[in-house]
Amino acid sequence: MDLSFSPAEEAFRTELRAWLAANVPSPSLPSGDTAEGFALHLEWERKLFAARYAVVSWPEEFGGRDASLWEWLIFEEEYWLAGAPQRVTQNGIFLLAPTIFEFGTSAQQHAILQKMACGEQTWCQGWSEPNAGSDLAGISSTATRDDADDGWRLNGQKTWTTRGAFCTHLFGLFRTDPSAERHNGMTYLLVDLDQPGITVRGVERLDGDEGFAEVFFDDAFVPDSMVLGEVNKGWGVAMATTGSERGLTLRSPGRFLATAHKLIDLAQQLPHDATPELRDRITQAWIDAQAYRWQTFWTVTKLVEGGHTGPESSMVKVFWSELDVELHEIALDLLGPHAELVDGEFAHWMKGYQFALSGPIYAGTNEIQRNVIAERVLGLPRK
Amino acid sequence: MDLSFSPAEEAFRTELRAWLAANVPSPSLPSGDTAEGFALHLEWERKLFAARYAVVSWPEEFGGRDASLWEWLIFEEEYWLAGAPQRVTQNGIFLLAPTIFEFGTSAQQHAILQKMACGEQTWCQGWSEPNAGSDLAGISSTATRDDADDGWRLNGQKTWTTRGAFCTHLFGLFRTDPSAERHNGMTYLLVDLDQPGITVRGVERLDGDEGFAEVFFDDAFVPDSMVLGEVNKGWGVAMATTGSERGLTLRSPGRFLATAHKLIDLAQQLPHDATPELRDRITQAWIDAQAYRWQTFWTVTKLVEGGHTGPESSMVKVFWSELDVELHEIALDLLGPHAELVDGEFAHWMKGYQFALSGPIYAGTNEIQRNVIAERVLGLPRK
Amino acid sequence: MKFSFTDDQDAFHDAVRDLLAQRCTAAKVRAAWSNRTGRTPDAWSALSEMGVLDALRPESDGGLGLNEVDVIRILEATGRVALPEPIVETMMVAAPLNLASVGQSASVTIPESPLAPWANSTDVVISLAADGLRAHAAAAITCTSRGSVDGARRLFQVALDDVAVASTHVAIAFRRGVLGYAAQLCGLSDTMLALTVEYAKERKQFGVPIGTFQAVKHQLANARIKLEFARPLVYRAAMSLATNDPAASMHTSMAKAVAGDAAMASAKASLQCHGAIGYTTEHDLHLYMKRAWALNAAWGDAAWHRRRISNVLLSDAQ
Amino acid sequence: MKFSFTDDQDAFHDAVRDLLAQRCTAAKVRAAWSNRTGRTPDAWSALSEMGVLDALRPESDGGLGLNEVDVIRILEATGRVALPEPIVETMMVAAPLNLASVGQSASVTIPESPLAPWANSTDVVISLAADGLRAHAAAAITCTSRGSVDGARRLFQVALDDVAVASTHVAIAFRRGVLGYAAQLCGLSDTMLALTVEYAKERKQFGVPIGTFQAVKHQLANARIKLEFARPLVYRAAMSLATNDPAASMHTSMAKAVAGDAAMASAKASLQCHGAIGYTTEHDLHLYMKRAWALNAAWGDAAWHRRRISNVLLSDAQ
Repeated sequence: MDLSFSPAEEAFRTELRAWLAANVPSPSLPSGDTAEGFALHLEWERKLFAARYAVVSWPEEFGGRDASLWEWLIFEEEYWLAGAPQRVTQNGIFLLAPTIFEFGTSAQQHAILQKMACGEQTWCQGWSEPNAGSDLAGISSTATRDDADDGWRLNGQKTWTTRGAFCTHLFGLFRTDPSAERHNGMTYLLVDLDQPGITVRGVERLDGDEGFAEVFFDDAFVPDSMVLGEVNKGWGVAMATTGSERGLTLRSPGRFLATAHKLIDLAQQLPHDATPELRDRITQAWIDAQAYRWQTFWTVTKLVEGGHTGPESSMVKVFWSELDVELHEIALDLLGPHAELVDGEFAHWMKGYQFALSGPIYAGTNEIQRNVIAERVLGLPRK
Repeated sequence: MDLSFSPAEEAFRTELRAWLAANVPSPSLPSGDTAEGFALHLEWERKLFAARYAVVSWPEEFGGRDASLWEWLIFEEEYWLAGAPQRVTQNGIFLLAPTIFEFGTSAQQHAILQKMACGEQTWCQGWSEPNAGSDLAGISSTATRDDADDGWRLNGQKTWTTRGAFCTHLFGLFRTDPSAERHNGMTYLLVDLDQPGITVRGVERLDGDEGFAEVFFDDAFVPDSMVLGEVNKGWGVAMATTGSERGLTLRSPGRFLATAHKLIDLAQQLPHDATPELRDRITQAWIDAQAYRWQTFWTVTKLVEGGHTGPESSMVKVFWSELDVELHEIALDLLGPHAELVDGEFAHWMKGYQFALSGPIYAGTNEIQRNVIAERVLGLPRK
Repeated sequence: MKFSFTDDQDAFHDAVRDLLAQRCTAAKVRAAWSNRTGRTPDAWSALSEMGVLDALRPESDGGLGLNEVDVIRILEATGRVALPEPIVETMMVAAPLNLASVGQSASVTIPESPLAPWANSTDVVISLAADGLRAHAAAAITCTSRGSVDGARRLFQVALDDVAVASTHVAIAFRRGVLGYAAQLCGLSDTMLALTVEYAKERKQFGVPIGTFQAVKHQLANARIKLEFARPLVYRAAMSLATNDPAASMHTSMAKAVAGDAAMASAKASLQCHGAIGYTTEHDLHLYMKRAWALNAAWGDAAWHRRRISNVLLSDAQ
Repeated sequence: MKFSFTDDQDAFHDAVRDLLAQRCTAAKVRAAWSNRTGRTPDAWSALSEMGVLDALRPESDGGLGLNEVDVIRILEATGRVALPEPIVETMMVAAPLNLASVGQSASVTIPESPLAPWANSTDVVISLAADGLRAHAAAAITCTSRGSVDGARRLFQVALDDVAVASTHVAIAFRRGVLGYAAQLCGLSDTMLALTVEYAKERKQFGVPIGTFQAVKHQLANARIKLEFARPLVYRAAMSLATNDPAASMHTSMAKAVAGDAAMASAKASLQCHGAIGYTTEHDLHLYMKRAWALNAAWGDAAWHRRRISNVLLSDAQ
């Protein structure tokens, strides 16, 4: 057991910290989930890319630094601690990219990855449909073979597509075998949203931002070159990476460590006897952020040593999503009458609370995750 | 709305309080869930009966005072506040008696009720069986017609029979129609345990007392006169009273008000800065005890005005059982290293904690109650 | 002991409930989010005509001369529809003390917060301060707009001059306001749970309505239990105010604490059971949820009121 | 960064685990409840022979010269079987500081409590006091028996005379003890959850195994999550002690707090999912559950350790 970072890792942290101190925008950018804010965030992404901080863990040829998982965790800790902007590219770089690295052809990798990393292509997810939320296997959007054009014709609708109104591309599952059911007969497609057969309608999210979109497909086209993995085997492609080492990238501990720090700062800012009853909850939330950090280090060590993660990732998702809600609830309790404000110096807490409330819902509701934990970690019977 | 008690009710309270002050045993009796303690508790019950405090809400002819529900609630508040002994007769007087008042023949009422009230007959429940716990309709013990003796022959096994090792009688459901299934074809029988065909085996409970029993039936006999309600309609008899006005008698608010008082006394006893973090939980638990009191007053007013309670009683059961656990958990946290002790001045908290933990399990697990609330109070679909 | 309402009280409540069902639909609340004042003038004028706003004003001053018990469920009904109006401020704080004239509306600030709801469209702004109670003609004060998470609840930071009026009434005015907010929170819980039950019956996943899943059932049952045990404390506190019970301050704090907790729990369970659809502003849930968040925070949140109670209960501590 | 154990550490742990599986079965723990000392001499002597008790004692003094990381999972394994022995006191407190001789057993009291487990059958009784650390020959002290909810954990209130030994070691001895209890609590959680999963697979109600109900699944999942995030903090605290990390005190308090919470949650979920059968002493669950209650309370419960952390984190408060 060695719980210190190497000199190279510490140097990486030091260099990064200095760069962030010099470059993180102040005041903060407006929300990246609005058209105007999205554009400003893409500017920031280009700056990150230029400094080779956009995708530190990727190979150098695609704009990364070949950074280790440890360096990636350091990056995340420093990034969020510095109060740097949200990553509007995240669904591409954190969710699609690992799948492309694993399943994509070399041509796909070269066509997509660097453009994604520098913000030239922005990717949104196309999983959920009106009747396929928690029950993802209920997808009914279709991709029909178009031999004439060597590709596929898409029809149907995707929904709850985060930042779908601003992105250039979408990745998701479509039914390619109409005779198959549930998890079978779906294909993982990479779709250019800028084409005639596609209509994107922004949907206002809880916090007032147009962060969601509905995407309608009316004979839209995807060429064969944009099929990821095998035709009709899309479910496997989509699932294979969820438990992989990059699965931990959705919400790294760095975010919650930073929020816990901010919460303690907030508590210290208030009259010292204002809320003795909240001390215990503040401390527990801070401990939980530490626990997440060390549970991650434990997992990453296993990965680095050649192991892999499995259904344990469901525990991680429940833990961080509920910790995030708790951190913000404590802050709102500390703020008292100021909690409801969405302007002024404390507004980010109510904004953050609303964002945190999406955590137990998206990426598989926590109810689904708890089923997975019970069945696949504990071994309880499915039915 | 009138939230005061009448002069007669206040007089009842005053007289009762004085009687309790003069008569409640000190030091406390040993646990009534041991053979020795049970005998001492029966002595106490006889004393209560002599003073007409054993069953205040019953008609005078059976040893009661014809007390109103309000007086009964006052009785409970004063009784538990005075630190009076547990009621080892409770499964008879609170659970069986209301059923006998509703379904029993006059002969049954006169044969049983007064003997029950004075502790001459002590009654235990015979519902659960090894394969029928939460799923009460899974009962398989049988009562077979014995025309020769004008009665029924019992075979099978009951379990988790509280104080079964000390009681003289048992009430419960037995299958009388072998062709019927689930809720059908059962009969509510009143069984004398002192007969050759019955074997009672005490089972040690979590807290070390022999509070449970297994009861084995091997051609035991029940005469027709001890069938409560109609043959084969026992399920209806058993269920009809659970939602009735007496359904609230299982655990009245008085118990939890008394425990909340004791908790505050305990907190005041400790150094005043010992546990600032626990203040919020102490206060919330105290408020919850108050909330239970007023929710009961609300319900009782409805009953007195001719209404009746329904599935709302499931909310009550979840509420008091989880409040009881919380009250004791806070006490254990206050006690710190003394929490584990089962002797000395604080021992009753660990003893009480163990008892409280049975609350979410017995009388229908809280999981079952929550299903009932969801389906019958909120109207969510069963399947 | 009779812990229930009279037929007259029932009738008054039912009339107001029916009126609000017409005049304060979800569509009208939604419209208020984007109108100038955030308010629903139709509903307000109807309430005024019915005498609701002046229910607690003495009859000699042109009111109905009713008490807190008479109106507590009316306030609950205004919560149930998320009425975007200063009803608590006007009916509970201003009218009983004659701090606004008949027909006038009022906004109120409390010592802990300079935020006055709808202060740019009310006739009077009242400040409750530790040392006194002050009423100001709205025209005479300076309002700075602040954003509430609830888009219909227009907040203003007000700078007030110092004209003490009746310091002995500060405590009673504060309790009435707290009680009013507590009642509204109960009504909001009702609506959120009702919306969610309807959704859970209809929404299917894995081939069945999601309302058949125990995980959904139990979340909603838990919220419903909280509401069941909150409401009686709210009604009890109303009676305490109506009868000048010496423990009225404790009782109103208990009411606000439990009603706030129940509403926060109802909001959280409702959002979770709705899933993504509840996370959009296209669905009505957010109208009620955001009001619940705002009203829980205002006039002392649950933790704040528990602390007041702690200071009485645990006298030797802190 | 390498947050995992070495092959040697794994091998040592596995050997002890296998030994305990033989020598400390549930039946043997149950037997200890009614024997004279509450202990399991077979297991103890085997651990002594393997050198486990003296693992942290310097090699020069006849020990194995290992550190806290080397033994942390061994302590966890002793928790997993609810070993009724003063292993934490002997191995973590007495041996490293040479407060007992090789082969001797020790009992320990802390400033917050005069209760010493198994003090009538150990060779040495050590008291950690604010102003110093004292070791006493067991024969020289007066023991008054006290009852623990855990029948194998024999407690004694000890009256000790005053012979200070090495005050600078009080803090380190305390941390080692806290860490040992934290590790045992993790092991106990493991066992309680494993027992419950087995039961929930087999026990049928309503025609299906109760483990298929979401209400059962989610309760157990919640406890399992707590354990998942507790264990790494326990291992991290072990490393902090092994490397004299300046934050070792924080780390051990965090470990005890989260391990205690996880064990309490595991106990509660396990009992609830077992139902009445778990509420009897005939079922083994209670052996582990009561140990969990006792060890959570001893050496500072979760709330107490969080308070220590609060005092560092929230420096200007209180």
